[in-house]
Amino acid sequence: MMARPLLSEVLINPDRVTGLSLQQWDLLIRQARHADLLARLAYLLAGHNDLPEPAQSHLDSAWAFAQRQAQSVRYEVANIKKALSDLDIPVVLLKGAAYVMAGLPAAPGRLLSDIDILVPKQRMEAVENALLLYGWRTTHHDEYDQKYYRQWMHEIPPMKHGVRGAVIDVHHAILPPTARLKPDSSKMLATAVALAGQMEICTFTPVDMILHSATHLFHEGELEHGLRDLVDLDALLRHFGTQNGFWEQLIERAVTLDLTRPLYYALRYTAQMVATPIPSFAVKAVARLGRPPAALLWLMDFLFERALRPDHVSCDDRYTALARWMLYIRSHYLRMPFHLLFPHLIRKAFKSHKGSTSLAEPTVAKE
Amino acid sequence: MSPSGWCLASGFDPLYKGWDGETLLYDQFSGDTHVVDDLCMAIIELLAKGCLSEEQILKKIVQYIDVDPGIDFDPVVQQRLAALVKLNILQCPT
Amino acid sequence: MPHVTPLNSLSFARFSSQLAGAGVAFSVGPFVVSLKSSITSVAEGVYQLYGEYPLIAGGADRFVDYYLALEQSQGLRRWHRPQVKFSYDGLHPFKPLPLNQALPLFEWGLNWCVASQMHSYLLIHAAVIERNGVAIILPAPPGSGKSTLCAGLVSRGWRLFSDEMAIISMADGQVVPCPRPIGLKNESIQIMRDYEPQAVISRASLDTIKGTVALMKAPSDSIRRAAETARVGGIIFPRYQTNAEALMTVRSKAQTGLYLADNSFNYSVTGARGFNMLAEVVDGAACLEFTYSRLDDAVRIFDALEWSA
Amino acid sequence: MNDDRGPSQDDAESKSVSNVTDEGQTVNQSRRKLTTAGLIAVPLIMTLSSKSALGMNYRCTVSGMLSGNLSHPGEIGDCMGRTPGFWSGGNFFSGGNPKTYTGGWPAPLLPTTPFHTSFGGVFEGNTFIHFVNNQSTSYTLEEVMRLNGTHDHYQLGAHTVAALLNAKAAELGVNPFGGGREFGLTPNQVITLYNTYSASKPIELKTLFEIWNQVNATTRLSYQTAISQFGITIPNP
Repeated sequence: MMARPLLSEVLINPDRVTGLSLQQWDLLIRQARHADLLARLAYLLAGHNDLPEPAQSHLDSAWAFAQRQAQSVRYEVANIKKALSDLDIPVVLLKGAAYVMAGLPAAPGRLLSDIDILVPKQRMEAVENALLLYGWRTTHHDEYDQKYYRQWMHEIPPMKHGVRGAVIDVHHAILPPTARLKPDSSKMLATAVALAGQMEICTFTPVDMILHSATHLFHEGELEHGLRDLVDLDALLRHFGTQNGFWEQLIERAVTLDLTRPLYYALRYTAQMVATPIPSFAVKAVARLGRPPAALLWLMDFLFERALRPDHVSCDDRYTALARWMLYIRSHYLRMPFHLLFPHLIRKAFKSHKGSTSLAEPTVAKE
Repeated sequence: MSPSGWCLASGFDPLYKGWDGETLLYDQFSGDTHVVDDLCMAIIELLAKGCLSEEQILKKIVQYIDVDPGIDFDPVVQQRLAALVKLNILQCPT
Repeated sequence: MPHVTPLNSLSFARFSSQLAGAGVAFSVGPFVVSLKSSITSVAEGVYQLYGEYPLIAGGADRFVDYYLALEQSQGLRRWHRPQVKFSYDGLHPFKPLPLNQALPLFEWGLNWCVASQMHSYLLIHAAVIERNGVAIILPAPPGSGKSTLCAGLVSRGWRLFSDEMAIISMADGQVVPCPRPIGLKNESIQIMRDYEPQAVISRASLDTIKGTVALMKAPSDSIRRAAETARVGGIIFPRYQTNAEALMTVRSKAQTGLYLADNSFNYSVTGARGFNMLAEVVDGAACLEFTYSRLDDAVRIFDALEWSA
Repeated sequence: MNDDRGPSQDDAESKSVSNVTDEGQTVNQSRRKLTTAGLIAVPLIMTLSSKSALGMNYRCTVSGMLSGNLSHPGEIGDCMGRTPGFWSGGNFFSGGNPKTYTGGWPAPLLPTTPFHTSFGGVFEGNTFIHFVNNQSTSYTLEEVMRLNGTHDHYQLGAHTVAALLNAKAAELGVNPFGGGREFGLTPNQVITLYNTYSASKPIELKTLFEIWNQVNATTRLSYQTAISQFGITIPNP
């Protein structure tokens, strides 16, 4: 196994920073910035006084940014509520926005680039119109993209507010209908819990939150935020893991939702990369249920050990680029059968060759 | 629990500083920044104490502001109310 | 104050080989920049404009804020249309530009780094000059003659803080100097050559969107005193108007505040802290508008300004 | 929790206390003196609507106003629109073209196009009685644009037609949008929005179209122009 990057060591044990040389601080800040964890690092180091001034100023900067983002989330959620309240349907906040609004320990310093929500599939059109009425706009006018999203994806094209510029991703499921895994998102929607003082605005139950985060990271995402999402999982597991019966519920729910494989990866790599404490009975049970065949596991270790490191040159080895590329292909392959996938990837390759950017391409939610 | 009369928009959380009849105002909830005149500020400070009907506003506003007698005050206040609603500073009577 | 070794204590040959190799680190105002480039025009330009800036030697006690690189993009087009690529610690935030804009791209790229990464300061798009411990912020839309006025004043004894952004500390409201080359456009290049024959002005780059661009080296005194901050005494909006008599008029403070907010790089990110700082700065400063047509008028009137320090 | 508020005495600092003016005399904030002049003048209200901190990546916060011709991959250009006044401007309806815009309306839309067909034949007359004249035949687009308050209480008609024209023009990439500018809504979205909300939320709908029908509706000071009928003063310089 590769040596842990400095950032991971500090995430595991913040006291590791005492006695770092300026040169090491320089490296730590760069790794954290590239992993989108600079503000999280600022939060974890809040207790440490007299950090070297140049490092402190980068930490303060990222922290200020994260604080403002959290406020933007609160304001956006209020606006989403305003736009959707007439529909009276449950609106489930996903990932970052959920952590912020629920005030979970995963929230402080968590950077996010958009707000993801999950709504009942049969009301998608009503939701889209309501958002249009309150100033959001469809981002992809390319007919191919529109068709791709609406036919194959579990979300409509991202909508961007015309004045504030905030982006919202509206999902009707946590995975595309064509995906290998078939979790029943309506089951998760059914048990969603309303936020205090908010009728329609909900979050998943703790176990569903974790299973969704794991699924997104290991079966959907393209891992550009790999380590950050792993840190989310770490924070959620540490927080809820102390509650009575939590691990039993988590495993049972994973079976119900057909998500034992992503759960296995989640427990394996949080423990491996950021030393998340997991009771051994849970490790054994999940291994029995979700452990892939040895050869596949060896490959996954090879890929994730690299892709879950900070996306910074100081953390790469000669195979990192290959690993990220293979996982990128995998994320698409897990999303749809090859005969659908190939034409799409070829088109994407062609488009990005023309200098098009992720915003102009149908990819799974960036957040 | 829907508010009756004119109210500050829900969540509206202002910081402000004024000079010579103009106030620079920042809404910590929306992040919007405004420059408003004294009459707007008087209305905002008045409604900060609670929701009021238009009649009440017109009656109480003079405690906040010296009005030269002999000018038709009401339309000017109504104009401000409508404008402040558009800026998400106030919300309409429901 | 430790003894500083200026960048030009290296021979140009040594400098350019380090620049093309591991890169050269030097401090620019409050920041330490490490630059890597094998492009000749960059080596020459940086050596000419940044020669007097403190060199930062590598080692265990070096912290670099921004790792920047300017490299020629590879591929066929490098022959018929050579381009330069800006990278920030491995990220490529911008599309490549024509090679002859490499030097301005370094300035723009560094501005972008500061503007998007330094939210512990309130950053406002403006020139800043200082005298007797009092800083004057010159905010203005492009075309208002901001840079020309700034260049004129600093070549007549005012200290250059910045030609591009006011860097205001959230801690104490002091403006922090970040003296860097002044960007001159089109006719103002010749104007400055005539106005200040001693001025060191880089080779001009053609056909950027902004027309011809050249960089004027910051005055040595400003570079030397880059650590001396100052309080904001005035916010003066310059407005160049052909043949206009010089005229100083008072502006609304609240509206000045809103204008600065709109022209801040990070006001929208800094939230309440940014607002409180903005209100404090505007409150403590005289807010004026200055219409002028002749640099000499400007110098005369700015020199005559009395500040209750 | 919300560190964003800054230290509380900061808040107090910027709220409380009477403020010193340039001349040094103080203005009592709790009871303001309004001069007749100040009161009669149009209200002074200017707004800088905040860009959300979301959608900015910390590594790549885009700062639009930086000097230098830097273009950031992935930036979406501002959307733009034109007002009803623009589309119906000048002597257009007396045969010529608008003073402001000589390009005519985007095909196939014409001032004589009936309102209902332009809305895909789903226009329900009885729901929108104020858009149907007394012969209960539907108005043309031109007529709807010219409806006054008694027939169109919320000016919804004029803004709806303008929005449709903007969407169509943007879709065709014709003037006044030039190359690549978007309106932000497709013609179908304008139609769907109208059909969905003209009865239930006419004010919200009119407000939306009104804002989107501005030139550079998405720029930071957009609401100033959006509420210009209230006499908003635009900041100099």
